[in-house]
Amino acid sequence: MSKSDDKAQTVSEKAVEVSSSTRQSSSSDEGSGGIVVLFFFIGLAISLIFGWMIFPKLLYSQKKQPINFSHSLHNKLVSNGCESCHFFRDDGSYSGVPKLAQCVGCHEEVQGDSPDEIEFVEKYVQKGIEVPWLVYARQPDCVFFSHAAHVKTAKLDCKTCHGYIGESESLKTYYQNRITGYSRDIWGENIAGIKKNTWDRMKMDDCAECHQKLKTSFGSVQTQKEGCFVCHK
Amino acid sequence: MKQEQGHSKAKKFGMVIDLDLCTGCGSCMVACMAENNVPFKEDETDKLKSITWMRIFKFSNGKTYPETDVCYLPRPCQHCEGHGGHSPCVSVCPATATDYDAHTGIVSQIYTRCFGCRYCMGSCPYKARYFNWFDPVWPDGMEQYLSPDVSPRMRGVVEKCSFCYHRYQIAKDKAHYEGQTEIEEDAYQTACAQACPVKAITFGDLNNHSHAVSKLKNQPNAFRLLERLGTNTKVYYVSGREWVRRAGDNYLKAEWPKKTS
Amino acid sequence: MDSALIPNGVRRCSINKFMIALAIAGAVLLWGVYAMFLCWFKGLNQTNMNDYYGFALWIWADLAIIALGGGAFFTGFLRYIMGKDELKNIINYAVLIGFICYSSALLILAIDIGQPLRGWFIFWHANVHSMLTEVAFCLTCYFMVLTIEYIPLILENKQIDKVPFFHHLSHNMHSVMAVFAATGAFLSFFHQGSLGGVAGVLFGRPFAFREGLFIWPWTFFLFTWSAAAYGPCFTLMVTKITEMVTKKKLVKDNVVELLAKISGWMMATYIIAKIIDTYYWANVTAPSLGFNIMHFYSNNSFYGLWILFLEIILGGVVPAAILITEKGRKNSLARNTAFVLAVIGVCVNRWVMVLQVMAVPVMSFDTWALYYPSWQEVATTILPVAYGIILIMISYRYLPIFPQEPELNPVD
Amino acid sequence: MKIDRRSFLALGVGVVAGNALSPVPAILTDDIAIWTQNWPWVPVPEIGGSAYADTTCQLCPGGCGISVRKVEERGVKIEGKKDHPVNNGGICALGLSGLQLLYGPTRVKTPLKRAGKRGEGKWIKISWDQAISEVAGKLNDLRSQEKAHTVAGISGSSSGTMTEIFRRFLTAYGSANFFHTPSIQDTYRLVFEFMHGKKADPGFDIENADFILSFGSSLLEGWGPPVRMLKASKKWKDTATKIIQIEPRLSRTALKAERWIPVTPGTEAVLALSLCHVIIKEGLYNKDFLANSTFGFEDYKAKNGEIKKGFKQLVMDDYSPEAASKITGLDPAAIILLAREFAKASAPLAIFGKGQGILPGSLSEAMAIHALNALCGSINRKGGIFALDVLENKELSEVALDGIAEAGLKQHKLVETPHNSSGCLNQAFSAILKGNSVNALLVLEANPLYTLSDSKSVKDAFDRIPFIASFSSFMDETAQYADMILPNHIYLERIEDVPLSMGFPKTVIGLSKPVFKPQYSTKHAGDTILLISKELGGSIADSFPWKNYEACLQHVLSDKMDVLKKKGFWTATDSFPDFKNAFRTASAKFEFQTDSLSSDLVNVKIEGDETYPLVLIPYETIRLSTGYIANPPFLTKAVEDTILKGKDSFIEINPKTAQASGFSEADMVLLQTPKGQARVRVHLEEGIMPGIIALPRGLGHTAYDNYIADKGINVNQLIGPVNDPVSGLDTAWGIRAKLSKA
Repeated sequence: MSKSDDKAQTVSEKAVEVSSSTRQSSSSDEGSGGIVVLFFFIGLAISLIFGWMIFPKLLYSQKKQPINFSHSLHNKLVSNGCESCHFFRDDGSYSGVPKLAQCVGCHEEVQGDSPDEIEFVEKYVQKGIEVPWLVYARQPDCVFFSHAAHVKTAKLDCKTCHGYIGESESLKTYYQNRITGYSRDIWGENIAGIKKNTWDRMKMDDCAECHQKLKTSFGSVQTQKEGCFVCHK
Repeated sequence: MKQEQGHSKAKKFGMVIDLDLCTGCGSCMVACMAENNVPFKEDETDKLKSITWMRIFKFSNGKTYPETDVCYLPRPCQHCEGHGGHSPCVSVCPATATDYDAHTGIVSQIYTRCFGCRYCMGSCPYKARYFNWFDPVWPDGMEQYLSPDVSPRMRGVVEKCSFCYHRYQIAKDKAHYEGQTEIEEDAYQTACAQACPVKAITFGDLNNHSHAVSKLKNQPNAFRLLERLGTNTKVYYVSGREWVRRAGDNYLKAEWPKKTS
Repeated sequence: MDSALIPNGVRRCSINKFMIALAIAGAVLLWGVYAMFLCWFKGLNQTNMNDYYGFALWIWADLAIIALGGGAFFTGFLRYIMGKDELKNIINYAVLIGFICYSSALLILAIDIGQPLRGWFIFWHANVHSMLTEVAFCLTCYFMVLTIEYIPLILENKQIDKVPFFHHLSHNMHSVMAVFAATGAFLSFFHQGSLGGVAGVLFGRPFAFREGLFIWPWTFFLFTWSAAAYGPCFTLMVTKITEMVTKKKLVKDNVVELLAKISGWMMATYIIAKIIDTYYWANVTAPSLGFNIMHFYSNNSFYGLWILFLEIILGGVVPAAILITEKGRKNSLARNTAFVLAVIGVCVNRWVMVLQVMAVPVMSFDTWALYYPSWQEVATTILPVAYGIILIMISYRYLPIFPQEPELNPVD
Repeated sequence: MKIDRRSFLALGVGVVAGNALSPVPAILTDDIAIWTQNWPWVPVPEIGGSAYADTTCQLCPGGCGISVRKVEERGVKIEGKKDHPVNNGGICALGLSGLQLLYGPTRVKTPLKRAGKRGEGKWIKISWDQAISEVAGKLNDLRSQEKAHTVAGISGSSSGTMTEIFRRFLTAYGSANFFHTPSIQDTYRLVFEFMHGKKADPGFDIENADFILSFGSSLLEGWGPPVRMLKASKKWKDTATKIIQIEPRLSRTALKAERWIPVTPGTEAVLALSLCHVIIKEGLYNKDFLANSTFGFEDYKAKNGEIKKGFKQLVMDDYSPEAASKITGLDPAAIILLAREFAKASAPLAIFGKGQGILPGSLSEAMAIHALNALCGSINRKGGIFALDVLENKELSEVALDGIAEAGLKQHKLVETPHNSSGCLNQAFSAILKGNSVNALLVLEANPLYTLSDSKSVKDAFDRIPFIASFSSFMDETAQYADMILPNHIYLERIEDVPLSMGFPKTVIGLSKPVFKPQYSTKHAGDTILLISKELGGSIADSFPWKNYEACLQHVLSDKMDVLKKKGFWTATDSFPDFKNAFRTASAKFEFQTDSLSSDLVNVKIEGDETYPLVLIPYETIRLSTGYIANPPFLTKAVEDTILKGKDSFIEINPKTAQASGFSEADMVLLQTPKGQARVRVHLEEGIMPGIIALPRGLGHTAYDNYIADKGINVNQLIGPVNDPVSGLDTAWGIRAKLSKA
């Protein structure tokens, strides 16, 4: 054979190779086009379900209060509403969750027949141990919140921030963010942060929202909003 | 400007420090540390890595024995107003972690907002800003004395004197509770002013004519640090000694004795 | 072994040789990464920075590499906007170098801040008055642009190019590259400038403070200008180094000379502006604040007038003079010396605008504070260099970075 | 169907896309940032109601009133008490740091018994019962071996009920070897004993004097009640009072003084007498007072009949300005001018005593300076110096003594001086080194191992004492070197009466109340001693009839207690009889003790010869605590880096002196004295006399914790005591020294 011949041959061989390869690829295209799309949606679904339904559960750990407590029951018995127990100190600071000393005022001995009260008296009153309450509305250490300013001066209703806890029969579960350690009430139950009521969230934006609406003058030179030191320490 | 529309006249808290009275005893420094949960390390002798919101500078008249004379100068954050509240540090902070409050004239610093770029430190000619190079560590048990009124800082953020702003918050709290609108001069005093044994530090509202500072700052011997830079500070110093007053700013040879402008 | 990946018509060293080189660079890289993690987990006490030196080696490195990376936007600007077509033969490399510089800058910033996990606050809680905010935004945006400019280059790899989709993608991207180049140029103008602003706005620091135009101090414009002027020099210097390492001519002299000439004229105009600025600052700005210019250059064991001379004369006037003269440009030795001097010049300028600013005492009773970096700082600063070398090695080996290479080095 | 690579790619893309549409990235980014804002290892102070509790500070003898701010049970801040006679709201840096001592790591938390070698720091925790019975056992044995007199006690203070009880215990036990940390008060008491013939403490009416001549007293560096002095300095400025500070170093006092007059240290007495010379020569003295109420001004006949040179003649002969000038290095004209100013002032006041007054000082010098006051009649009058009668505890009954006790008390004491010797602590230790045996040593709120000069010999003496028990609240040098520690409550946890420190013009007693319940298993030293005496039983127990220390205090302060509890302090109604009845001397007049003013006495020689070209003087700064209480971290943080840098102390030295030997700022040098040597750094300071080098007190602790130990040099290692020929008290104001490259 002459050189030219086998050159031509090799060329033709190449051509064959190429064509076959293209055929292969094209056929596989037709076959898996739908599947590719399907897989895409499977992936999409997986992460959406995880993100919107599983993740919120994972994010928070659930904690039970040391003992049960009925706000509504106590509310009926006291004269001065919330302030009967959650009172202001003489220096204007807010006492927050009552200390054992206040409860002892009434609960020296067991009053009624509620097992919770009996547990309370035996476990804490008699031993003189403070109840390690979990505070739903506890703000981080960097926050300075003046109850006096909001309740006394601005005449805000407790509900506005704390909702209907005052009418609750029992204490709800305490959800603690595993990363930040915050109570879930700060970010709110809705993972997207959507709120229907003023008391659904307690983040800085929620404070700011109200301050922006109600105040006429703002300290911050940089933001033309409320000054930082109004609420931070 | 918007902030002037406030109900009560805008306050402008400031200080007047008498350098002829100051003995450099250090009470203000320690009072500040104790009041503001300032951390400490085993070795605090590297003053470039030692957090002292209130720092006492010491400088001399440059004369030799026995004509030499020395001045102690307590230096808190000067709470510059700059032009319209754009103090050197406030305007540079990228995350609005530090801000000028037109209601009080106080330069705030929010530790949880700060992410530690330290631009503000570079901008401050008074070196009044300090960075938490280390995690704050209190020896076992000592964290018991930490005050709940001031939040302890974490590693990696900048901190500085706040004119004991938390004391103002507490005073306001009381006022709200008692239905008062105004706060008495002595109801809000910084820890350093309160502790100073010689009362060299006077603190109050520079805008309020009933407050001592508003008069003291107008003494002929009163001056501010680096006025020429336009930092427009709210800490005034007083000294009868000319060389001390001159040390308060920078002057070319020809410029002193300073013409009263 | 990896010949399938190597572009057609060019010769590359053996895979083993390549791997060894890669390993060496990799070792250095790892050292830097180790230091980086030390800083992240133990905090910035790992550095020698202190309360007088909030900004130090890292910020200098940032400013310097961003200035040097300026070659990318300016060359792009010349190529696509001004239509200097020859520059297509070096634009790829300019882009690559730019990409390396900017990615490194971002990394260093991430190490430099005390609370890296809160770094995003700069975007989320942005303070519009801060120059640093402007820097952060423009820097990030421009980095994206560079990435987009770099991608088509990657797509030109022999294997990737075989995939029809990628083939077309790269083709289309090329055709719209002018748009990106324009955006890049625009963004760069601002972030290069705002980096200058960072120092210029410090009215508490008379050494750095400058008057200016509207909200922008003169340093704003000087920085942009200098980046445009000195950036290409760095691109050309690195090209030269690459040529020396690969023992090949990669870019034709006419291309180099063209870019060198433009850069030279930019430099000349810049240095004049810089001299005027310095003169004005020394004789008007500083004195008006009570400072004699010698205050900034005396009473300390390091900073003296020499640094001013090094920056402006040796690092500015001299290289500019060389590059704007025909003879200077043509003589490769002179030309390359000019590149090196220029690079030194701009680095010194950035150093002065960061570290000397911190060192100078402002209060009359305050003292000079000098600083030297800790090994962790040095390592993390060298990290990008190693990273850059590696990226260049890989890109050069597998991508047609230099269009003129096959022509200049025909494979028989 | 066929699943290929691209399908998985698609899956991945889907997952990524889905995530982007879910809250996960946003929430994680936010929450991780929030996590950094609340790092678990950064403490969060507990919130609660806050209140103030008042008490009296005991960190120095100043006796300031303090208000402790508490949040629930935690103390969060110490502030100065308003309307308190001493500090009226002001407070010093040390007082402010008190809570760091309360909660600090340096507390002794329970009774400890030595396990390892002495000072090794190996301890076993023991119960209080064991501790007390072991101590009692030891003491009982010694008693039964008739070695009661070989038990010694050291108290940090020389006054107060606690000290009384301690002394009483030793007496009842049968030992006269009670000692207290010496102070200038001891010297002043002798001055009054000699010149006024009565037991008195000095009160300086600093607020009302119009010309104060301070012979090196660190009036603003912690002298007397520090805050009172600082307040006074404001008054001086307001009333244009003239303060003249005579001192080789530009101290804070010198800075605030109208004039700083550096003189060769140790020649102050000569200067004082030379001032007298001028005043007498120019007849500027208070003629009426000298004529009617003094003895020994003119020449007089002694008991043995010989004619003795009077004060007048003495100073005229030996102390002319010219003569004094040679010694003091002060220009005669300056001396004459100073004398005139002093004498012509309406209320001049001369103050004796270098530094804070930790050092007893030379008796002759004290008397020379007191004589200067006398010449101008500045005694017991407004703006002058008052002789305040020492409060006697009449309420305490006679100590019951049994045979052994009486025998023990008859035994010869460690230190025998004609006068009260309980301040001669240095001599006590040298006596031990000379071979006098001490078999047990009890230490109360004192740290002799650190505060006494020539620390090394003190340590050697300690080694010869078989049993040492300390009542210290802190692991100080002495406690660390003891065999047993019975930790006392610290001042914020205990009740105590606090007689005001030397220098205050009124007799004031403060009350220290327990602001916190004891943090650890500690016991009030008073109760510990009561329990030990009960254990010992017999006459010793009979001497302590009270059920506890508080009852005892109640008994002692009976009439004052109500006021103390109400106001927090009690002020005596001091009365100062006219000069006819003021003096209890043989002559019933003020007596110039001429024979103690001879030139050989007034010139206090310090240790060292010409081979030591320089003179080292210790100095005090108010930012360093020098006594039994060591510097809390806050105070150390406030110390300048020209005093302490890293672990190095700085010496102050005049640039000229430094140049001469080629030293420059911050150089490390070797400082040598006859007593020892140390590596220190150089700090050039124009405000110090050439030829003098100064080292601060309060550094160089070896015990306590990492915040206190190993910082700088303890100057006491380098200085040895020089005993006053008359009083026997330590008068060493410095020592000769030399510097060499290190």
